[in-house]
Formats: sequence, structure tokens, C-alpha cells
Amino acid sequence: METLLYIALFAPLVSSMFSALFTTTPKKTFVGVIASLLIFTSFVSTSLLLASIVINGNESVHVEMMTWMATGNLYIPFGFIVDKVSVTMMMVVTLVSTIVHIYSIGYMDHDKSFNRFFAWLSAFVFSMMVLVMSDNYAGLFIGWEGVGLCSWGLIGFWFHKESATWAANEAFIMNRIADLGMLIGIFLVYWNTGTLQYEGAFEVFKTLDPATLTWIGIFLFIGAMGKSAQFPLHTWLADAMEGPTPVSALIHAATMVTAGVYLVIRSNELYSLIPNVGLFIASLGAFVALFAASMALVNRDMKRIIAYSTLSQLGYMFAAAGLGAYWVALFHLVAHAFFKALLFLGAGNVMHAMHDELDPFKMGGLKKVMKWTWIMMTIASLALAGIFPFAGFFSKDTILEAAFAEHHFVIYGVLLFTAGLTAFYSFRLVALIFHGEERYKIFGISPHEAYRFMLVAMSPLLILAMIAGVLQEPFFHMIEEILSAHEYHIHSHTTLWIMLVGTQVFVALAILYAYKKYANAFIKVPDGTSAIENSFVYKFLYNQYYIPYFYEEYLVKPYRELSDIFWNKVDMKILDASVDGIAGIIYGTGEKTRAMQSGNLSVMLRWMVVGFVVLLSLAVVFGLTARYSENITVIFSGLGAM
Amino acid sequence: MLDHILSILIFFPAIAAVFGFMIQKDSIRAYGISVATIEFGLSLWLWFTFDGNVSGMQFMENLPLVPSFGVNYILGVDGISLFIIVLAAFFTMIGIASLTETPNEKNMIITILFLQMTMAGVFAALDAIVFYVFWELSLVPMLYIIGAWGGPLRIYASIKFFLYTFAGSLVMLVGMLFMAYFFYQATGTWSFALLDWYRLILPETLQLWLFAAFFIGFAIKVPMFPFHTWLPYAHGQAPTIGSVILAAILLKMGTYAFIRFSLPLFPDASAAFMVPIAVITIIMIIYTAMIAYAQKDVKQVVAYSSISHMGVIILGTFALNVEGITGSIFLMIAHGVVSGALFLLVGVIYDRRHTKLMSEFGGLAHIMPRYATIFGIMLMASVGMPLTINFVGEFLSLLGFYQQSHILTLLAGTAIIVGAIYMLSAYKKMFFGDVTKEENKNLPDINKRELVALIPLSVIAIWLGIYPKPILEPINNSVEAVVRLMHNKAQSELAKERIPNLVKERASVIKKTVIEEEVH
Amino acid sequence: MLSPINVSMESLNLITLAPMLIPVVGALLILIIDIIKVGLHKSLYVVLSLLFLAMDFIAVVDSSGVFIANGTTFGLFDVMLIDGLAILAEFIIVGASMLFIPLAMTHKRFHEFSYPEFFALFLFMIAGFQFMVATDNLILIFVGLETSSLALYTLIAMHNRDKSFEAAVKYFTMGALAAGFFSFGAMVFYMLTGSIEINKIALVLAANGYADMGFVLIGVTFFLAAFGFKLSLIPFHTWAPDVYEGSSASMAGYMSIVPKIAAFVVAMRFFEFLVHSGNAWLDIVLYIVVVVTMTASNMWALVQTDVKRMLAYSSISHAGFVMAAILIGTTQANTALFLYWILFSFTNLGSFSMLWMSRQKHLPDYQSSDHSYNKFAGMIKTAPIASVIVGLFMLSLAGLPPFALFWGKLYMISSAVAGGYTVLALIMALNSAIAGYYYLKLIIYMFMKEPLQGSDSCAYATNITLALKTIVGIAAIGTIFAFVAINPLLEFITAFVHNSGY
Amino acid sequence: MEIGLNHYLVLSTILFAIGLAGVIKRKNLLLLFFATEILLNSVNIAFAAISHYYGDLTGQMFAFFIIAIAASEVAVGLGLLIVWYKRHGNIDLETMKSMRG
Repeated sequence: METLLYIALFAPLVSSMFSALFTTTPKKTFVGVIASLLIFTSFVSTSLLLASIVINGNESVHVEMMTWMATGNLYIPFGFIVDKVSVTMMMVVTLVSTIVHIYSIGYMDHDKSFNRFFAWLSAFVFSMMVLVMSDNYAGLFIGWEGVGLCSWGLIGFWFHKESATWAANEAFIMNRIADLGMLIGIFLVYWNTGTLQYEGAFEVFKTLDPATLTWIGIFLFIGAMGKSAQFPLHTWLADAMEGPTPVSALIHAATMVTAGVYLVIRSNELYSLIPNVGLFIASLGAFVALFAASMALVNRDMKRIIAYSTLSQLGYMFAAAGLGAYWVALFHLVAHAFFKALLFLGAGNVMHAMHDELDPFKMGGLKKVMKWTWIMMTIASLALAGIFPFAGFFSKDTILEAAFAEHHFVIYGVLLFTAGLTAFYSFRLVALIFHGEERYKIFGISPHEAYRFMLVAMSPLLILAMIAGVLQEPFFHMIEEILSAHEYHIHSHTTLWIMLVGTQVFVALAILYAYKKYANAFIKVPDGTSAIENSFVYKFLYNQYYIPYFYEEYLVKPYRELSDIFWNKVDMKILDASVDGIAGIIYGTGEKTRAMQSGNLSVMLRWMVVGFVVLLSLAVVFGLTARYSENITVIFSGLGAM
Repeated sequence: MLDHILSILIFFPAIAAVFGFMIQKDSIRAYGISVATIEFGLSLWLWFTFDGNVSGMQFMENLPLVPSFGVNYILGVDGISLFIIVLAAFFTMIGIASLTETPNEKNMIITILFLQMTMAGVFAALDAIVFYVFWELSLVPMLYIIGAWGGPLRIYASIKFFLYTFAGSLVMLVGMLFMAYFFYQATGTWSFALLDWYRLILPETLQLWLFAAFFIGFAIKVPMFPFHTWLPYAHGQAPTIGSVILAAILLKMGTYAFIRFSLPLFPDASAAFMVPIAVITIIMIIYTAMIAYAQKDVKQVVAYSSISHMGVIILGTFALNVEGITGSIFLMIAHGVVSGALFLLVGVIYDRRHTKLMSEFGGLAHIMPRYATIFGIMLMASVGMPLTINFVGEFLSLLGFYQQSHILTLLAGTAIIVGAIYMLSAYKKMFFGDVTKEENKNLPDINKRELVALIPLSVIAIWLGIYPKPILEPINNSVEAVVRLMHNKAQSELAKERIPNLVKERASVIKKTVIEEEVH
Repeated sequence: MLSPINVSMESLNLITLAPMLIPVVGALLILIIDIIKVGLHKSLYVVLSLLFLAMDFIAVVDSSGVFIANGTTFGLFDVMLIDGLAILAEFIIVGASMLFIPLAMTHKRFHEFSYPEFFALFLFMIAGFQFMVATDNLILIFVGLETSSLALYTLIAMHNRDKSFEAAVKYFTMGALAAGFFSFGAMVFYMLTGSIEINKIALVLAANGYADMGFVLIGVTFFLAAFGFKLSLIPFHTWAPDVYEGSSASMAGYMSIVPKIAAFVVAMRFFEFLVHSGNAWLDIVLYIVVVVTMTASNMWALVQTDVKRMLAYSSISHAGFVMAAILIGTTQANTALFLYWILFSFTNLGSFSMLWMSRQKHLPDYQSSDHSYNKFAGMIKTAPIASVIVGLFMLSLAGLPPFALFWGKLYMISSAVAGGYTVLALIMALNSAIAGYYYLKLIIYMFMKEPLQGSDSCAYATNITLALKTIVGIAAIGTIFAFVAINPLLEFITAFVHNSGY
Repeated sequence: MEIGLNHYLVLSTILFAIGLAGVIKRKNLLLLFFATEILLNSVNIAFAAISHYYGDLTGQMFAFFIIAIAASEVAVGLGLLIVWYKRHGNIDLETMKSMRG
């Protein structure tokens, strides 16, 4: 078992290091193949671990590899745990990564940095595995930062592009802001519980006062907010689409961004003690779901639309987790990983076909040339929209049910409305890309279907997107012991059915509306003249609520200007100048008073006499004072001075 | 031989340097490398024979120097100083090995060997005067290195460096003399021996004054805000090797001295000054990081980043608990490795282009992928990526201080954000984008001589990030002794509250010597 | 009818006079030799002087034996005095003179050394200094002071340059004024106490409880002016830079050491009991004088362009620094004074000798004065060893450990600390930092600048001979390895100072 | 009127002051030497008077020494003066300004 664990964990590392050996050499296909194989090995080991855990029931695999840091009372090992929660995540991670790796062999085929890509991608998988498998917060933080690093490297993969490197840095720095919160959370955990191991810490949490727990919860969640791109730290995710599409699929849809959700689920014992924070998380989740969906409505960048949809779905997950429905959140996480990765990879195919064109308005009618991609993306979108019987239906509806059952009707309402929006923008995208006129011809592009093996690689995702719903029951049974889960049953069957059918109808209507509006032949490439484009709401949404603008104007610019002021004004003109000033005063005094040494003997003699006379008069004054000191004292006391 | 290994470590390079005068110019490099390698071997030997489980001083040497005035040549190492000594020897070795073609190479190498003597001496000295001797003496070779091989403003920079630190340390000297005088008052004998001073418990008001005197000397050396302005000049003008050693080792003298002198001698004052110092360090962290962001010269970025990191080190020191102090010592080593490597890396590009302005570069990752990779590793280490050496130190320092103050740690923690901002933007400016300058198109990638220095540093940066235990453990043991000492000596309520009482009572009970408040 | 005077030889205690008589005899001998045969080479006189100085030194060692055995000893009608201060000062005087006199053996020919009178005057001067320190009697102090000063004026003038005559005239005139001050001061104390022996003055004053404080202070003022001149305390220092510049480098180095230690000893004898009398006025005035002397002269040294002139100001600063010992007035401080001065002699003689070595007969175009900073630019390239040695002396003067002067400063500041003068200690320390700048300036010129056109290694070694090398070598070794000698020195000096009651 | 010690002392002080004034004012080297002689001789008067007052010879002895020293001073001083005069043709203090700063 332990061997399997180590294989699952370190196969990606080996893959990364192996690929890294070839970073400076020209493209070598075998690098991609071997990397994929190693990741696949990891997947197989994970599957075996899953199997053994499911079969053996409650057993979890827990190893302590070695000490990392130990000082004072602090003891942090490299410890790894495979229990039902982590094994679920591991399955998702390894499965999606395997697929993405194989897919990338085709996708990155023409890129000269092919080898480097695999190095980074495998490194990401390793970091993610560390994050997931770690048995303590510090280990989690390693993975946490590691995925951030790999995300930086992969977003900025095409580093000759200014926008890509900018987005990479933005993502890194934004995540760092959140990581500070996380770090503080970890400190709080340590100083209150004396340990960072989940097990030990959770034990102590039960005895702590709610205020402390609230703070811990809040700070850890701040970390989660950054990684999962929750408002207000969300802007990096859309910009992160500058990276290669497989990266978006793996990191910015399926795995890394869900790390925040994972953290909350992992710390469920903490969050279940502080329902207030949970409610806040849920509310924020619901808000983000709606907020992101609204931005996706009008966006004209294929990948950004999908990114916003990811954001929106993350909102769902947080809503579920915040409400205490951890298993639902986890399940949605899993299902979402499948269909969203599929969607992204499909988008990758489209991009390839369209020579990296991203505006769906410039596409249209692609279903004729890219049949398989069309099918995959349609099914993925259906799953995303939550149409029965696809994966999304089971996971997302459960979230709605949970919200309803917990009597958080506002959250429920928001989520329900968002479900409609989701359906609309997903199919707006599908319609614009695959249906209607072949607008791409204006731009002289001749699209083609992706390599066959890429499509084959995507097929597991397709299947899972279709059938993952079946897994809901077994998943629930597997997870319930560890996540203290309970099924959400709406007491009245009527209500339940009304809800289900109502939701389906609502979503279906949204899909139809999207088709009607965007699949027709009259769609033109928008040129900024139509009435709707000039409406305030459109602009507001299109500019992402002006939040990036706000950040740029009111945070980045002032920071830059303040930096300049600190350097040029404060440091150079005040601090340094005062140091030099002191030296200057000393030197200047010397320069000015050296005239005393005029070289004239007469003056020199005068100096001597002057010094002597001054001393003499001082002596006389002092002598007189001493002689008449009694009288002087009397006089002064008379004046009331002494 | 083992009894005198510290003396050998200190004086071997100096004697070798004297003999170096006799060596022909062209062969001096090989001589320098071999001497430095032997020195490094000696330091490694020291490390391996060092008993990590002992918290006290080891390899003590005691030779009367001016016994009637209490000045003795006392040496010793514990976990706190051991690794910095090893690091110093290491940097001397790779510094000489990776030395690029310089005019007057012979003088340079001899100077570096002398510098190595002073560095080893500072960290091994257990007598205040011996410490002071090496402390001051280290200025001279550095002065020469900056002044003779530096950039256009080299003379200004070197004088500033020298006089600023000299002035500060003279105040410190007065503090030391006071300390010795108080010891004389209490016991009737003069002594500058640190271990003797540890036994002395001073009234709090005196502690505050003495702490301030020592503080000025240390703070200028570190350098702490607002005494830091000499550092950008020194780094900006110094040749690569000078910057490397300055950043890696010389700055550590200040932070080391805080732990060696300020904390155990003045526990009450340390506790009392904790918050003001923390505020200064926070200013250092944020303010200098912002300045680093505004820089146009990549070397200045690294220079200011050093100040910012030093802020974290000091913060960890003044956490006054085992975690924080251990972290700060570890961070000293980490910062030595990382900033040393960064300066070497800056030197690599400077050698090729003779400019350090970031606007002159851009897209270097296309042309020099190996260079970009190593720079990237060091960049990530510098911003404190977990599993790199810096993270361990930063994490522990901040963790330690968190026990003292939540808000201040939160503010200091912004180090990880602001650090990322300037480092990434610098990296972006240099390595990303298209190659715009014609001159850059044919730059050779990093060569073997440079790799000799950079590969080991990269390995250390990652190895110690993953497995810091061999270093952390001896440090921890010695730090525990320090904290225990501090707790035992603490008199004020504040200090007793802030300095944790370690339950494990292992050290021998300290003989307390209390002297009266009234001195004169 | 006058009764015959019976004086036994024992009561005369002639050994107290021996150290002064030896150089006097030597001087006379040199004069006689010159009368008998003119035109003998200077080396003869150098060696002769050295020989007599060595005998003198032995005599001092001998009297130190007397001191150790019997404590403070009077002799020759209680005019001569052997105590620790006297012996220590004589050691410094004779020792420094022995290091000085071989500097006459230069490669180039200089005017003054061709006269045997130079050496005779030199020996008379030493005798004068020894009289100054080895007596309690104001008359003898005055005589010693004037003997040495008059000889010194002449020695300076013998350098035979326009500037040296100017320097000699300036020194002489101001010296005459100072002599006036001294004699008037002595008169005041004679009037107050009826005695001209310092210990008796102190006794009388203490007996009447300093009743006439006003007059005492007036007397003190006169003495302060007189010693201020000799010790070059501000504002009585104005002669010093010009005289140093006007005289040869070796003579300047000598002047910065020997006359001052003599004056210090007298000042110590005289001010010590006054400082301890609890007189605030003297404390304050001395405090101000010390601080101003240290600081102002440092500032002036900063702006000099000639190394010798810089060293002149630096000597003033050092004198101010050491004057602090008299202000503090503890045994430790007085010990520090001697320790400091011994170490200072090595370093300062060394650095002036290095200047002396590089003294040219004629100035090249690019050089504005004999020892301008420019001359030393890039010296490391042409004369590495010499520049390292000069650098060493500069670092020592700056008080950088572990070189000689550091230990002096350390002990001096420590005595300030122990004496309760905290602020003074800080000022002393920070002044060292200011001083660091100008010493550093020379180092920077030597090590970090490019050589000026036309200069070559010969410029730094025009005068070099084996004798000079030896002297510099001794000074350099003394400077570097001072730390070995500190402990014995300290114990020796402490014992002497302590047993003399200071 | 009885002439007492105080009168001598006052005379001495006045002479000393005159000497000082001369030292300050005179630009001629020779006259400067005169002024210093006045200084020293003023002290001699006081010494003689005090010596008489105390009935102690020490003061007079001191006065003799001062006279002797003053004489030798003049010898040296005049020597320097002559050399200076030979070289520069004047004995004006204003010409001695080659060293300054």
C-alpha cells in the first residue's frame, strides 16, 4: 500500500524531472509519451489505492516519510494520508492529468518548448498530489504554493507574449495575497493546537473557543479564496487563460482551482464547528456563482467564457461546502472536473483548428468539420447546464436541494437563477462556435479536426461526463463515514419533483433561447455599433464590473507610484540625504572654520590671547561666584529662583 | 589539532594570504582556490565533528590576551554560529572559483582570503573584544574590494560603507566597555568574555541603554531601516564577488550579533523593545520591497531585497521564542545562499553586457535558457517558495513572531506578497518578452566556471528546503539554551511573559549575579 | 657669618640626575669632536647620539629599579624627582628619540644633518624634556621647557627652507608668549602659597581649603594657556599645523610625540590635584577644551589636501583625546594616557617616517606640496609593500582593531566609561569615526586611484636607506603586534602610575 | 603713601597687559620680541616683590632664571630674525603667510 502511495505521489515528480532534462533540447515526442506514461502509472496506483480503500472499508493509508521541520515544539513531517477524501481528489487529479498529458502531445505538437511544457505540467501534478495527500497543513501549503508556482510557469508558458507573462505574475501575486491569509491561518492553528497535523489539530479544535476557531476558519478560507479565485481575488483566473489550453483544462478548471474547495472539505471538522463562517462561505459562493455567470454572458473570448463558468461552478461548490454539504461539494468538484476539462479540451481543439482564434463570433458552423469536438463540447455543456442524465444534473441539483433543505432560500434562489444563466452562456458558446454561418471563412481559415489520439484521449472524460451521475450513490456511501455526510431529502416528494422538473425546464428554456438567439444565420462579428453593445449593462459586464480597471487604477498604479516616491523621494532625498547631510555638515564646518588658520602670525597670537582672556574672564566670574556664592544664593532665593 | 580547529580556520587563510604575495600573478587563482577549498574542507570537518546534541559551546579555545583588562582570545562555536562559518568558507571558495577575469587578480584573491579570516573570526569569537576586532577588520578588505574594483561611484560607496558601519560599531564598542565595566563593578574583575557576561543580570534601565548602544552598531550592519542607505550603494558599486560576500556573510554579522549579544545579555530590554523593532522590521520589509520594485537596475533589486529579507530575520529574532530564533538563524543561512546566488547571477549577465539595467535586457529566456532556469530557481527561493531554503526560515520566523503579535505578523507577512511583486516583475523584465536588443541576440549561455558556483548553490537551496533537519537540529538545541537563559535572566513581567519558559530544564542552572541600579 | 654648607653625596642622590646628564655630556662631546675635526660624516653623530641615548635609556631603566625599590624618590635638594610618571615619560622620550635619530640617515642629503650642532641640540633638547618630567619644581620645569623649546626652534629652522624659517619664527613667537603665561602662572601660585613645588602648592591649597578660589583659577588659566600651547589644545593650537608643515616630516613626527608627553606629564602633575579638588570650573573648562580640540581639529583635518598637514591636525586631535585622561583623572585614565602615547608613538613615528621616505628634493609639476594626497595616488600599483605599510599606520591611527592605537583608544574610552563620563566616551568614539574619514582618504588615494602621470615607484622611496627601513619596520611590527605587548605594558604602567599616587 | 605688595602686583599686571597688547598689535617682529620681553619682565617684578613679602629667596631665584631664559630666547629669536631678514629683506609679520588652512 505504501509503495502504491509513493508511486502515485512520485511518479509525476520523476516525470517532471525527466522532462526537465530535455528543456533545452529541441522537441522530442518521447518525452511527452514517457511523461504521460508516468502520470498514467500514478493514475493506476491511485486506482488501486481507491480499490483497496473501498474494499477494505474504513482503512486509510497513512505514511510519514521524513521530518521536514522540527524546532521548539513545532514538528512538521512529510506525512501523507490517503483516505476517502484525498483518494477521490487523487483520482480526479491523476485521471484528468493523464488525459491532459496525452492530449498535450498532440496539442503542443508544433511548439518548440514541447519538453519544457511536460516538465511543468508533471511538476504541477506532483504539487497537486502533495497538496491533496498531505496529512498536515504545512504539507498542504507546500502543494498549495507548488501549484501556484507551476501555474505561474504554465500561464506564462509562452513567455514572449507580454499578456501571458503579465497574467502569470498576476496569478502568482494574487495567490500570494491569499496565501498570506492561509499562512496566518496555519500560524493560528499551530499556536492554538500545538500541531499542524490534521488529526491532532481537529482533536483540539473541539476544545477551542468559537472566536479563535472563527479566526482560523476565516484565515484559512482567505487562502482558499485566492486559489479558487473567489471574489475579490478572482480576476487572475480569466487572465490565466493566456496559458496553453491543456493547462487551462487541467489547472484552471479541473484541479488547482478546486484546491480551495478541497481545503474547506478537508477542514470540515473545523468549519462544521463554526456555522457562521460556513454561511459566509456559502453566501460568497452563491454570489460568485451569479457574479461569474453574469460576466460569462457577454464575453467574447471562448476560453474566458469557460473560465467564468468554472468560477461560477466553484461558487456552487463553496455554497455547498459552506452549508455543510461537504460530500456534495466534493462530488460536484469531481463531476465538474470531468466535464469542464472536456469542455476546455474541446475548446483547445477549436483553437487549434482556428489558429488560436478565440472569438466565437468569428467561428460558426464548425460542426461540419469538427464533428467529434462538437459532440463532446455539446455533451460537456449539457452536463454543465445540469441536464438529466449527465453528470452535472446529479451534482448540481444536489447542491440546490441542499440549499433548499437547509432553508437558505436566498442562496437557493441565486443558485437556481445562475443555473439558468449557465445553460444560456454555455449554449451561446456552443451555438456560436458550431452552428450558424461559417463566419470564419471571412478570415481565410481552414479548420480541421484534431488528431485522432487526442480525441481518444478525451473520450474517458466524455464518458464520465455522461455517466458520472451513476456514481453518486456509491460515492455517498463511501464518503459518508469520513465526511459525516447526510443525504438531503426534501420532505415532500411533491416539492422535490416540482423542483427537479422546474429546474430542468428552466434550464432547457435557457438552452433553447441561446440556440434561438445565436445559432441563426444573421450573427455578425460584433463591431461595437449595436445598441446592446452600447448599453450600460453590457459594458459593465463586458468590462468585468470594471474590477480589473479598478485594481489597475487604484491598487497597481498607486503601488507603483508609491514605490517610486519611496525610492526617489524618501530613500534618496530624505534618508540618504540626511546621512550625507551629517557628513556634509561636519565637512562643511571644517571647510568654513579653517579660515581660523589664516597663516598670519599676528592672528595666531590673537587667537591665543583671546582664548586666554576668555578663560581668564570665566575664571574671574567663577571665582567671584564662588566667593559670593552665599550672597548670590540669598539673592536668588529672594527672587524665588532657587 | 581538533582543539585548535577554530584558530586554524581563522588564521589559515590569513597566513595563506601572506604567502600569496610570493606567488606569481598567473598562478594565484589556483592558489586561491586550493586555499579556499582547504578552508572549506576544514569547516566541513568542523561540522562533522560538531556534536549537534550539545547546546553549549564546542571547540572552545581560551588564550589570555590582555588578562589584566579581561580581554582574552576565546573562541567557540555552537549551533548558532557553526553554519554561518561553514557558509562563509563555502562562499569564499565558490567566490574565488567563479571569479571572472579581473585586473589585479592577485590583490583581489589575497583580499578575499583576508576577508575570510575576519568572517570566520567574527562568528567564532566569544570575547567581545575579539569579536569587535574581527568585526571591524572585516570592513577593510571589503572597503578595498568595493573601492578598487567597483563601479563609477565606487569610492563614494566604499567610504560610505566604511564610515557608516565604523561609526555604528564605535557606539557598540562604548556599549561593550560599559558592559565590561558593569561586570567589573559586580565581580571586581574585568572581563569581556561573553560567557561571563551571560551571567550578569543588569537592571532594566541599564539594559535599555546598553541595548540601544549595541543596537546602533548591529542595526547599521544589518542594515535596518533607516540606517540602510549605505547598502544599495555598496552593492550597486561592488564587483560581483564583493556583493556576494557582503550579502551572504557580512550582513549576517549584524543579525548574528543580535542573537549572540542583545538577546541573552538584555532579555528585559529585548522584550521591551520588541514591538518598536518589529515595527521597524515591518517598515523594512514593505518599504524596501517597494523600493526594490521601483528599481531599474537588477542588482539594486537584489540589494533592496536583501534589506527586506533582513527585516524578516530580525523579526524572527525578536520573536524571542525557539521557533522564531531558529527560523531567523536558518533564514540567515538561507538568505546567504539565495542572495549570494542572485548576486552571482547578476554578475553573469553583467560580465556579458556590462550593464545591469533591466531595460537593456528582455527575452533572455530565449537566449540563455540555463541561466533563466537557475535564476528562476533562485527567484523562487527568494520569494520563499516551500521546499526551497528560504521558506523554512521565513515560515519559522513568522510563525515564531505570531506568538507575540498577530497584527504585526500579518503586516510582516506581506513580505511574501511584496517580495513576489518585485522579484517577478524583475524576472519578467529581464527574461520574458521578445529579444528587442540586437546586442542580446548572441549572448552565450552560462558557462562552466559560473556553473561551478551556481549548481551547488541551487542544490543547497533545494536540498535544505526539503531536508533542513541537519542544520535545524543543532540550531534548535543552541537556541533552546539561549531562550532558557533569557527566561531565567528575565526580571520584568513583560519579559517573563514574552520569553517562553521551556519546560525541559536541561542546562545547568545559571549563576545569577545581580548588580545594583546605582552605578556611580 | 655664613655657616659652611655641608652636603652629603647621599642626600644629593645623584642617580636622579644621571638620565639628564648623559645626553648633556653626549651633546658636549659632539661639540668637542666638531671643534677638533670638522666635516665628519653625519653617520658618526647619528651613532654617537644613539649611543648616548642608549646609555640614557639604561639609566632610566636603572632609576625605574630605584623607583620599584624605594617608591617616589627625591634628589638634589629635593629638586629632582623619580616617580612613575617621570620614568614612564622618560621611557617614551628616550625611546622615541632613539627611533627618531636614525631617520637622519637618509639617502638624499639634507641641510640640517650636515651640522653636528643639530645632534648636539637634539641631545640638549632631550635633556630638557627629561628635566621637565623629572621634577616637581616649577623653576626646573620652566628651565627644562625652555631648553627643549629653544633647541627645538633651532632644529626646525635648520631644515633650511623658507617654510621652516617661517615655522620656526611662528613657533618661537608663540612659545615666547606661552613662556610668559607660564611664568605669570607660576608667580600667581607662588603668591598664593609661597612655594613653587607642585606638591607643596597642592598641600597648602588643600590646607586652606582653596579659600582664594578666584586666584587659584586665574593661576590655572595661565597654566592652561601655557600647557595648551605645548599640547596644542584649541585655541592655542594654531602653531601646530604650520610648524609641522614647515619642518621635515621626521621632525614633525617627533614633535607630535615627545614634547607632548613631557607636557602631559607636567599637566598631569599640575592638574591632577586640582581636578580632584572638586572644582567644577576646571572640569567644565577641560571638558570643553577636550571636546573642542578633538572635534574641531578632526574637522580641519578632513579638509586638508596635504598629508603631513592632515597628520598635524590629527595629532592635535589625538592630543585632545589624550587630554581627556587628565580630565577624568582616575588611575585607569592616567594609565591609559601612557599606554595610548606609547602606542601612538609607534604608529605616528611610522607614518611620518613613511612620509619622510618619500620626501623629494624638488617638487614635480603635478604636485602642489611635499606630501599632497595626489602624490600617493595609485601607490599600490607602483609600491605595494610601502602602500600596505602606510595603510596599516593609517588604520591604526583610525583606531581600527587590532592595530596598536585601537588598544589605546579602547582603554581610554573604557576609563571614561569607568570614570562616569558617558557622553565624553561617546564623543570620543564618534570622533574616531570622523577621523576615520581622513585616514581613509589616504588609503583610498593609495589603493583605489590611478597613478598620476609621470610618477613612479621612486617617488615613494627617494630617501630610503636601511636605517629608515629598520625604523619603519620596527614601527610596523609594533603596530601590528601591539596586542601581544598590551598586557605587560598595561601591568607595568598601572603599577608605576598607581605607585606614584596618580 | 606706603608702597605695598599690591602695588607691585598691580604694576606687574599692568605691564603684563601691555605686553599682551603689544603681542597682539605689533606687526614688526622685533617689536614683537620687545613685547614678549615686557611680559617676562613684568613677572620678574612680581616675583621679586612676592619674594620680599614672604622673605623667601625662591621667588628671586625664579626671577633670575627668567632673566637668563629671556636672554637665551632673545638670542635664538634674533638669530631667526636675522635669517629671515636676509632672505626676505623685511621683518614684517604680514609676509609670513605661506602656510595656511
